[in-house]
Amino acid sequence: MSYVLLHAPALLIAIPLFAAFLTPIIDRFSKRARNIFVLAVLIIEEILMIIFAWDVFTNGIHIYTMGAPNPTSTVPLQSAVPVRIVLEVDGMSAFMGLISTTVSLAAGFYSIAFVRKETGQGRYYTLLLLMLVGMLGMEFTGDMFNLFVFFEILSIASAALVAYRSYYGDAVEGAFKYLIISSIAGPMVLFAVALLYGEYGVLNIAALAKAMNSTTLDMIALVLLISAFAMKCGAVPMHFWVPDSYTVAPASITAMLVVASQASLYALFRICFTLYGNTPYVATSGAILILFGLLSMFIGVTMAIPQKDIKRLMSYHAISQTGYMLLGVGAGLCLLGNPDFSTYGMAAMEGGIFHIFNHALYKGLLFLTAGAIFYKTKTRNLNEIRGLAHSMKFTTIFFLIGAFSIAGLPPFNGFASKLLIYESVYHVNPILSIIAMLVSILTLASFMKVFHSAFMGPAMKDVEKGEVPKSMLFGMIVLTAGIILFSVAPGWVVNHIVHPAAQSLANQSAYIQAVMGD
Amino acid sequence: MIHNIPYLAAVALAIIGLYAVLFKRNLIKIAIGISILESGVNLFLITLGYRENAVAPIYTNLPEGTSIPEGMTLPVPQALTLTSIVIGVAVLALILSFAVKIYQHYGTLDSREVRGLRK
Amino acid sequence: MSEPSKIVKTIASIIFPFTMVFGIYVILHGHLTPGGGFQGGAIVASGIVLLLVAFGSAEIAKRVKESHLSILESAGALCFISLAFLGLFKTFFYNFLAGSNFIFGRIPPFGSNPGDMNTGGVLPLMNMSVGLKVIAGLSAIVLVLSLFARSRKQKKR
Amino acid sequence: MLRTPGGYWDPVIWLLAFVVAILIVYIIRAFGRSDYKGGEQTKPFLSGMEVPNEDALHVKAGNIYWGFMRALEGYYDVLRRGHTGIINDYVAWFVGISAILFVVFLILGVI
Repeated sequence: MSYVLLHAPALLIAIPLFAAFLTPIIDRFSKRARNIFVLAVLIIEEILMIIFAWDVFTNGIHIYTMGAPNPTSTVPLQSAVPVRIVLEVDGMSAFMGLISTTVSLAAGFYSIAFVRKETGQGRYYTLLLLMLVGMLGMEFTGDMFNLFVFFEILSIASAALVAYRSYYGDAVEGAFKYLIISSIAGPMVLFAVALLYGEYGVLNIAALAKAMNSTTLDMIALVLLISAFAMKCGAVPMHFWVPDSYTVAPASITAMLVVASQASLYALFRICFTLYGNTPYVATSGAILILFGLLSMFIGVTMAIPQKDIKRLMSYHAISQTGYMLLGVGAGLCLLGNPDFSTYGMAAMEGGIFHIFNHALYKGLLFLTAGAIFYKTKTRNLNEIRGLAHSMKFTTIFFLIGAFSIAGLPPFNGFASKLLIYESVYHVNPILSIIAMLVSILTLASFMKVFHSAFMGPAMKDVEKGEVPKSMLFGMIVLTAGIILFSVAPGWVVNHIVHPAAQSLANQSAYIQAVMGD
Repeated sequence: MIHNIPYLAAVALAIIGLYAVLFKRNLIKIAIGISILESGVNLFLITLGYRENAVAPIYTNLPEGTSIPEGMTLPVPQALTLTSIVIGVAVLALILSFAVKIYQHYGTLDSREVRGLRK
Repeated sequence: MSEPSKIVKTIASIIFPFTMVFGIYVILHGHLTPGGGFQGGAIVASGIVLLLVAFGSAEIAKRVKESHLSILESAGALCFISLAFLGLFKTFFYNFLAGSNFIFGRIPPFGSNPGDMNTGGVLPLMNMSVGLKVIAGLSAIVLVLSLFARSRKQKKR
Repeated sequence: MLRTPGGYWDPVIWLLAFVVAILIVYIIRAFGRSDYKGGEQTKPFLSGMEVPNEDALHVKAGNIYWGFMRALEGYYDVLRRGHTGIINDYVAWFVGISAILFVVFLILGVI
């Protein structure tokens, strides 16, 4: 067991990578074997991640040095800085890894029936696993350049999957926009990494954070990194690609794209908190994150209300909910180093980080229900669908749970994280928490619109009766179980999972010490 | 001054690339712009590792009298550049294949007309 | 598009073997000289592109199937990751062959040397698997893109 | 139980309160006449006009919140004009935001 835990950071990234390239070979022999293989890999990932995350939450940071004689020997004998590729998993990384594996598991189950009629399924599962590799890589890496590499792997795999149903013209269009946006963001990140490398001669995040002395070049790198990652996590006013690509992707992939955006969000937080944690830019970047958060929340939700396409409506909500995370964690970043941090700042960060997990669960669930509706009716237009509650009882229940949770109605988990954000952000500025509550009300309003028009009313005549296939239901059950678990025990979750994550994000010196030794 | 020319060239390439992405309406030209932008960043990386009168950091048939490692260029930026080029190839191939598909569906490559997803 | 002339076809057939040999040389000597899996693979793939230009995509598509290329590509990637997994008794990606006096196991002399193929540990093996992947991948990309363009032309007619 | 800076949140207590509220509602309902089976009063009433069939009564998604959107027409016009759907504009927003962030950091760095 200790052997597996020691190698877990590398194994978690390597197993899906290996499986991704094995999938097309198995696909040639048997479709059924391929499905079982992919699901087995996703389940192994989930179990390994839970065990590993529990170890990280209780025992602290895990370090893994690739290719070294010993996984923990980060700094070689003759050198003063780490030159090897280092994976560094702290509470926040493990927390994000848990989200990624959970949602991929649900998306994997859902896909079995959802894409059964399509061609090229071997490639679909290859790219699905590569997306998981990209996300876990971004979250576990302790190295700026590998952050860029995994960022690009994630972008390429996601773009190819968005265009999976390429017989729809708009699917290719959405994928094209997504890819152009990521391939602009990618070189900008690389440019920032090159600036940092040229200045300090190292690529390791911990070594860079230790050497950081806040020159103008560092400032330019920070600007490039913040704007590139903020664009990739869908912050207003750089959110235009989000509805375009989320709408046209297959529903299981849209759920994955939500988590992929959150991997960029993680990179944004990691850079602001850890890389630039002891520079004078902290308060300014915190204020910028709060501003992005406010804009995202408000514009996202108001753009969602008039939408007629069910998935487009939900993708505007994804933008809006990302605003809550930016607001909560940005408030924590603003208060970093303040005496108030231990009370309100920490609570704000806990709220924002808890919201990341909640968002992945309920938004993933909502996108999967939207996919179930599309599977039955072959349309996403809300004007054309009605009365689905007559035949799709389980989907209706799942949709209601997701909708109540996203709207922050008690007793669901969305309420718990939003409550933390409202209360703590109120001490930064009361206006912030008033806007946050208003956005929550508008969210409820627009989901009532979806519920009324899609599920209520007389049944549709030209739609075959019955529920969606079992594998799709099971994918939704995985996420619903997560929502119910988090709803019933928010205190336990915050104390044992969210608090270590927030703590490790705020504690820059521990992150540096784990790699640099002293 | 003469040492700064590669940096200026890198920034100029990046700006040309961004210009193409911002103002050219043809999807293929946007792909070309992204390619130029990537070349600018790659040139910047390579320039970071350059030392004057230095040779490639390879021991095979190293010229006699080269001081190790002062007489060699830095190998790390070159490795980074190579990785970035590989990623660039993959991105470019994907963009071009999307452009072909878009042309099949929409019958145009004008970015002002490729917006069926608006609203 | 008219058929390329006989000169193009003849020159392409003459140059193709040399391109192959050069590409494979770059792959095999990746741990000694500038080059490696990606560069060599790109050279070999450019040889295949040369054939594609000279003889037309239909002719090539008859002999090389895209599905076979993607299997080859997966095989290359699998070899690479398997080599990384084999180092797992110490760490992932551990170079277990270097200094073992087994294949590619000699320790290279420090400083200037004429180059010894039998060094580098798993690096030459990884170069080969990356080379395989890049050859298959780039050829598949070019082949598919050219077939795309052809299918469109037929639709127009 | 989740401790927040100003108090606490416990879904179990909330659920208990919810169950109690439902019990009270049920008790009040039990005071009603059990022999009442509905009739004229439970039918939809449309100012005395004839009630159309169920299909026509269903409000379509495009018509929900019509008044809300009408009231905020100016705001939505500005937003709609921003969402052009042209890829060049998407990149322009990115470049513009980067430039603004640069200026912000430059000013705050000088101070």
